[in-house]
Amino acid sequence: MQLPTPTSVHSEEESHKIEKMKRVVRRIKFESELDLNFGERVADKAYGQKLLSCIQCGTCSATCPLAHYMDYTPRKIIAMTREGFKEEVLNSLTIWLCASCYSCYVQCPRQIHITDVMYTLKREAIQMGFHPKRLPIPILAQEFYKRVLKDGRNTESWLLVSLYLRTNPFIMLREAILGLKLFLRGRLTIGREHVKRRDQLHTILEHKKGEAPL
Amino acid sequence: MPDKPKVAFYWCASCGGCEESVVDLAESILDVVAAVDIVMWPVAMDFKKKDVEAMADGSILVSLVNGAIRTSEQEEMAKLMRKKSKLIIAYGSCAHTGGIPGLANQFEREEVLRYVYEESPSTVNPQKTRPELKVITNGSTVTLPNFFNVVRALDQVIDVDYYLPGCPPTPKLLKQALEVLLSGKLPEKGAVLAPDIALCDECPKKDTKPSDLKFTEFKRPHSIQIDPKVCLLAQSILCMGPATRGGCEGVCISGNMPCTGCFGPTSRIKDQGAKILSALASQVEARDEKGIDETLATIPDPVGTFYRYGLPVSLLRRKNFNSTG
Amino acid sequence: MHGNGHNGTVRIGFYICHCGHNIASIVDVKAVSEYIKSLSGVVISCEYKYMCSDPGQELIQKDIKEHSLNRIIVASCSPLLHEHTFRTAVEKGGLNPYYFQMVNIREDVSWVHTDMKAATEKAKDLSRAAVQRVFHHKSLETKHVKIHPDVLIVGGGIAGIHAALTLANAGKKVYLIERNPTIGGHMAMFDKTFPTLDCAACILTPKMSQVKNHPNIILWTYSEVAKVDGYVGNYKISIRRKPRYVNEELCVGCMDCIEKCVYKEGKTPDEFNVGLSKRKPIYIPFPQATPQIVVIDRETCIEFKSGRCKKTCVEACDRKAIDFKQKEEIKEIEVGTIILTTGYQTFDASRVPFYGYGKYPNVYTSLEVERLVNASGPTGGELILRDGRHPKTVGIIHCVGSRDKNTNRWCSRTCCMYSLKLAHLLKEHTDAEVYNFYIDIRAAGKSYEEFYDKLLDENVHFIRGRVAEVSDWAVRPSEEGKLIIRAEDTLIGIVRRVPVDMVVLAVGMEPQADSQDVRRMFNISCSTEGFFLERHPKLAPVDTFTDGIFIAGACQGPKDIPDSVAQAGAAAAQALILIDSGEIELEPNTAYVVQNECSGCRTCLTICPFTAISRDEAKQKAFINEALCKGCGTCVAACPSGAIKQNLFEDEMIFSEIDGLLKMESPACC
Amino acid sequence: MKYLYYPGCSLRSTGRAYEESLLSVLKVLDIPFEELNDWNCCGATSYVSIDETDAFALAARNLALAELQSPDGTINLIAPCSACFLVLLKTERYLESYPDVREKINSTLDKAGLHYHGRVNVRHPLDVFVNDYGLENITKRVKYPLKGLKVASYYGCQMVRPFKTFDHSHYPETMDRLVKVLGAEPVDWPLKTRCCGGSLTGTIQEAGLRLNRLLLKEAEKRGADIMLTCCPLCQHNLECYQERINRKFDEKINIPVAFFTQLMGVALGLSEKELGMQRLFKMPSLKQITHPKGEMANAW
Amino acid sequence: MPTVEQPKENSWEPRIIAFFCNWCTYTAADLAGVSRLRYAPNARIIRVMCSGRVDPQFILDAFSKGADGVLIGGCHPGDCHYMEGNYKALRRMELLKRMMKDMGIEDKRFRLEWISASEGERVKTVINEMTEQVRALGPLGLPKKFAEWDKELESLEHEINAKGDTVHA
Repeated sequence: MQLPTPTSVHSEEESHKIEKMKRVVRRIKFESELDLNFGERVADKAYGQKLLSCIQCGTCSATCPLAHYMDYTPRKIIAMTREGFKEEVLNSLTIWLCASCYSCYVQCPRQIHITDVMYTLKREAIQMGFHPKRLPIPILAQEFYKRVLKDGRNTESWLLVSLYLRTNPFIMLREAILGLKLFLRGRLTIGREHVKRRDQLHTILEHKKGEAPL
Repeated sequence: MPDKPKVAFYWCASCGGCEESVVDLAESILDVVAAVDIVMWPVAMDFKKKDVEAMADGSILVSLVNGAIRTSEQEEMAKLMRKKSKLIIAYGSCAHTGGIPGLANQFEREEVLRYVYEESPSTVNPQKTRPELKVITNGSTVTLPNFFNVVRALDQVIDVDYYLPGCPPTPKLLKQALEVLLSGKLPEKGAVLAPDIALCDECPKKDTKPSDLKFTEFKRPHSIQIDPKVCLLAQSILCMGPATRGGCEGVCISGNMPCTGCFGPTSRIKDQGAKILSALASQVEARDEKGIDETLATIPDPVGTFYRYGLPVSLLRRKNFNSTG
Repeated sequence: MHGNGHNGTVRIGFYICHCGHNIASIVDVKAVSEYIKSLSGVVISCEYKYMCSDPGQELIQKDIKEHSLNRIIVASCSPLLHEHTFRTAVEKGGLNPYYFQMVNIREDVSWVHTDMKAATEKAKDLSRAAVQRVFHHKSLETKHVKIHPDVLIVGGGIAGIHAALTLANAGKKVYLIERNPTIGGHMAMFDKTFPTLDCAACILTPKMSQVKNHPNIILWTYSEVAKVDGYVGNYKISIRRKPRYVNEELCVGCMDCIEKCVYKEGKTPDEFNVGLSKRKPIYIPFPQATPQIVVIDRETCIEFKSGRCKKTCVEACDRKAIDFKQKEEIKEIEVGTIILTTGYQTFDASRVPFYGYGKYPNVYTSLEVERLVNASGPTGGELILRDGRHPKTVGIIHCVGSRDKNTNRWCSRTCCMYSLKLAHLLKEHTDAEVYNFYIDIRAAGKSYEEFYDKLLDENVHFIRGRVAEVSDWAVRPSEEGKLIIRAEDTLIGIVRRVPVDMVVLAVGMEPQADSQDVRRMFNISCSTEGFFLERHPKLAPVDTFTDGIFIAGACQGPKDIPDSVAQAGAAAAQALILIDSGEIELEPNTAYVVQNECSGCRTCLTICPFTAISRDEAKQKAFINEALCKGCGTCVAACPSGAIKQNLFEDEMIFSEIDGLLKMESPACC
Repeated sequence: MKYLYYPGCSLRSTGRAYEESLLSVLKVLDIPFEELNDWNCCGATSYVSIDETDAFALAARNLALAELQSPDGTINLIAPCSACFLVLLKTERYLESYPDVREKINSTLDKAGLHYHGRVNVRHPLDVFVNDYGLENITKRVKYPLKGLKVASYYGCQMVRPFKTFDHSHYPETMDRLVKVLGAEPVDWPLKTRCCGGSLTGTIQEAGLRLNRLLLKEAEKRGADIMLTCCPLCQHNLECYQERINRKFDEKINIPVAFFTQLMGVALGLSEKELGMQRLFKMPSLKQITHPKGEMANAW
Repeated sequence: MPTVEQPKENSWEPRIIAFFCNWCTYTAADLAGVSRLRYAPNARIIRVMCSGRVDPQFILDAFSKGADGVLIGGCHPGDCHYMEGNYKALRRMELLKRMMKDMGIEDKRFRLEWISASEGERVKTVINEMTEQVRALGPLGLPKKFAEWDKELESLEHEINAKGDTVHA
């Protein structure tokens, strides 16, 4: 019987693969690294959504149209939230990929309001500065927030411009043709929409500053 | 000849009907007068407080006190009578259970005074003057009794030996009571000197009450043509008879008026109103909340109906005002 | 026995139980005991680890004698659990058992509170109330009623069959009532049974014929209970016997009539084959149906619809058994005890639209598959799909209508195991790849885990993940023409799409649709999900809160065959205990009228639902028939002059309880 | 019954054709409505990612304004954009179900002299047409039955989820029933409510475009001539990115995507202009659509 | 684990008397215990055979002796172990409620609930809700009020003496 002889010559790709395999990554979690109250805090914020009653069945992941692009499936996010993997959860792409389609919310056998949990996690991530600086989704949310806070209405053209400016101005070039097409069909406007009683709106939105959130 | 036993009458917050009932003894009253020495009777004779004060403690055999206690003067006199008498009889509903004056326990003192001195239709008092408790003029002091916040039955102020119920008590009961007392064969202390069984027992319409009565509404006597032969409850007229002590011989019922409860409850009952409420409500026909409510809404004033004579001795005693808390 | 004893003074013995740590870890039992000692009338107050133990009971008996106690209070668990135990102990100590009072400081205090101070205060209040209450206790006679020896069993599934045979073999007369034309229930529809894989029919049908032939069993199929009256030992039951339009005495089950029916082919979905085949208007549910008597379905029979049938069936019957004029019949019977074995219904899979039942023909329920793989089933045991294909891949979806708050939140207990069984049978019949999609595998019975092991060895796929959707949405050529099951493989953490030819939905078990009506008729309770409620989940699993009525099988909760049979045996034993003891003790909590206090106002007459109160016309007073009074006390609360009283629940007792509970000024009130 | 109409921001830009066609159809069917005065943005999915109280308060202002504008009874507030519909509905439902939210939001509104009493019923125009106006009545008004046209109705997510309103959360049928009444043939397809990707097409196209692609491909595969939507964002995503998807994934997708109100308008005999047809990238091919009397439907 | 309560010297705790029917609500309370549900320790349960046994006098007596709230638990309509005791309870309590309203006792101090034997969870919810409801209302404290009212019997002399020097014409 002959053993295969190790070949001395590797292709570049193969040696790269070997190097990668040799880079050992420590994968263990010590309890001291966890935020053990994280799950309860999130469950508490999201209107008794019974986050803690999750049985890890995976229905949410299976029904999620975006699960295949997520770094952790929604089920894992819930498990990790409950167990206090705060950093991983708030740093994950998953929470930003949630498009609020509410499929999981409707199908969950424990009636966990998963979409609301995702919102809570998004807010936490933004407030605690966890997300990558130029990740477009939270920036879109922030720009949207600012625009509406100012005018009471959103003007899509201006929103997109400010989004691209803050994320990757080059995208604007890519989108220019589409923008022009839309403009020609009257589907993009230059003027900004706003409400008449901006004062009233500002009273509503600003009065509660400094109060505890819901 | 040994002294005739001394007897006193006194009235507190009452209408005078009880005094009238004594007079209703008619010719029997003469026997009473012959047998006893009346030492106090403000309605009929001119005795002064100081006369009574001058008597030795316990020297009056029996004092019949009617009326509820509403003012400090009534309280003072009740206490004086207690001191001077061997036996005190709470005479009539007001002394027994608070009576009609007791219904004022649904109001605060101030509400009562304001109504009486300012708001009642027959009052003209633009300055809103109210009587003062104490006025000094020309060096002499005139005081008025204090008007209490709470109306009380007699035994809520002094120790009472016996009760004669009724608004007013019947002459028959009074006569029987006096006979018993004068004979010296005293009943157990605290006894109500009337049968300890509900009025239905002696009701003239007793036999006409059906065994499967169900109420869909309660009617008021003026609203229907009452069949004089038939049980009033069977005609949906709210009658307190089942929860009221007998002894009146059903005089109201005979006059086609329902019992309003003046004899108070039997000895087994702590709260007459709660009991009649329980009995009547149990016989309401409807089973759902809406239907039940519709039937019960035909009792416009539950407190005034169920506690017409007994509010001060009921378990709650008086309306609960948050300001007193 | 002594009553108030000792010159009429009340001498109370108070015992507080630690119940191990159950009570003592939350209630400061020592403090309670010391506090109670200070109350008037209390002669002895002590604590003990387990009052219900023999030494605990003996302690009471010893103290009654040594200290001339005439009232006993035990503060421990719920009276529903141990009141009888302690009353017996008190009686053995020489005291009338009704001088006893129990204080519940476990279920009502230590198990529901965490704050030691508050719990201790509450225990003191409850104990003080009892101390005040027992002053008013009286010596009472226990009531006894005779038990009628016959038994009614409702439901002829495996549980009812087993209970009926057990009782009949013990020499008791049993009425077994089944609403379908045959007994056998769901079990008769199953193919093999897990984990032993013996054939359901082979083990069930002999028992069915035993039932039919047993001299002590009266079997009425196609019948329903119409009315239940009476009480333990003395139930009066009306039974509605629906017309079969076939004389039971004459029919021998030769089935000639069925063959000669004007319908050449069946037109009506066959109930026994869950709609996978068709039957005629005149039929026998299945070959081994018991009794072997034909039935005519009024809804589909032409004679009933038009009155103009040729009635070939009548001609075909030599014995002239067919009788279109047959009428519904009501039978009145008297029994002493009742066993309910009314079973369950399977979950309607179309309630979970995500799984496509009713939309995609190749999606089946597990019960359908039982018939499909059965040799006597619609396909003779060959696995042919609705579209005529033979499946090469099969997905079995667990927990359909179970463990889901949107449908039924409970675990149906049997689906894991029967899914494994079906996986095995499907592989055996077709050699297909079989995928099980599960949340958890629950194989907690004797030899169940071993069966799971066997399935793993048979190379059945187990994907831990609840399926989100079954659809025909193909995104790859390999998926074309298949049903695609989408689930997260949660052990791997990746969403998978598995294309299959056949989907089996492991539907859960739920209460019968009419379980609420049945419950009301028998005056028993249901748990929140609608299954019949047992008296105690552990200690009285087949009793109900109504004496003399027992439950067994899946009507009490999802259950497999062995458990149903075990419960049926237990229920039969409980009934036997009652029957053989001949009589039962009843609480003497009846109401009574004090004659010279009654004004004859008749209020009570209108109120008693048991017509226990009548009016003595001579005396013009109310009178309560103790035998009919069930002790609810409604008339007591209604009697406007306080002339009606209730043993064990006298007004003074309750007033003194109220007083006792509220006597303690709560700290810094107001 | 008079409706209040809440346009929402998108119907004033990318979704202008939706507003134009919706209002034209409402008018031609004589359904009375009136625009909500001084409405503001509902907050969409973004707002709640930043601040939950603000998000509810923002949406609740619209509900409070609706009550001011319509002083009695229940108010039917039409919100055509799925995001607006859901945000307003969710606000209405949460304010009703959670007293703490209600109290907090109302105390916020109170400061601005507003208050929400719970009288608003948020409605989607599809619901109004099919269930209020009624399919039978629509049938009577159809002038040009859309014979032979195969339509894939795309409902998107937020109109049907998470609340149970007028149709099933995953397998809705309302739009298909409407399509049938218009004379067209509804295509049964499994992706009626599968997410189009929402704002991901603008932020993370790698994911967003893939979702669009799946929907478009399946609709074409099932033989649809046109996709109908009831949401401006869905319509934008599915229509405007077809070229880019074809380039990126080497596909040949070519399917018009219109608002359901536009197709309704065609059948009801409204003009191209009234329905904002010129704003679409791809005009539906409606050549075969003729009046029963032989007259062509306008220019098509 | 038991928690030792921090001293709450000045805090008032609502006192609730609960009458539970033997067959449904009392059993449900047992179930709550067996299930180790945690609820407020403010209710004191009195077991009766049927909610129909609850005499309105019991309720008034409880209030007059210092209860801040009274709760009655019976079987659901149609489920009474004694056919219809619960209907009688319902009728009485509706009338009692009307009467008590006129006597100044808030509706929320008094509650009739249908809790079946299987609804342990409901026992917890109802007792917790009721405790919080009553807590929000504050103490009823009738015994204390009775004592306060009776003070006026001795107050007369004080009042006159205190006003002593003021002269009113």
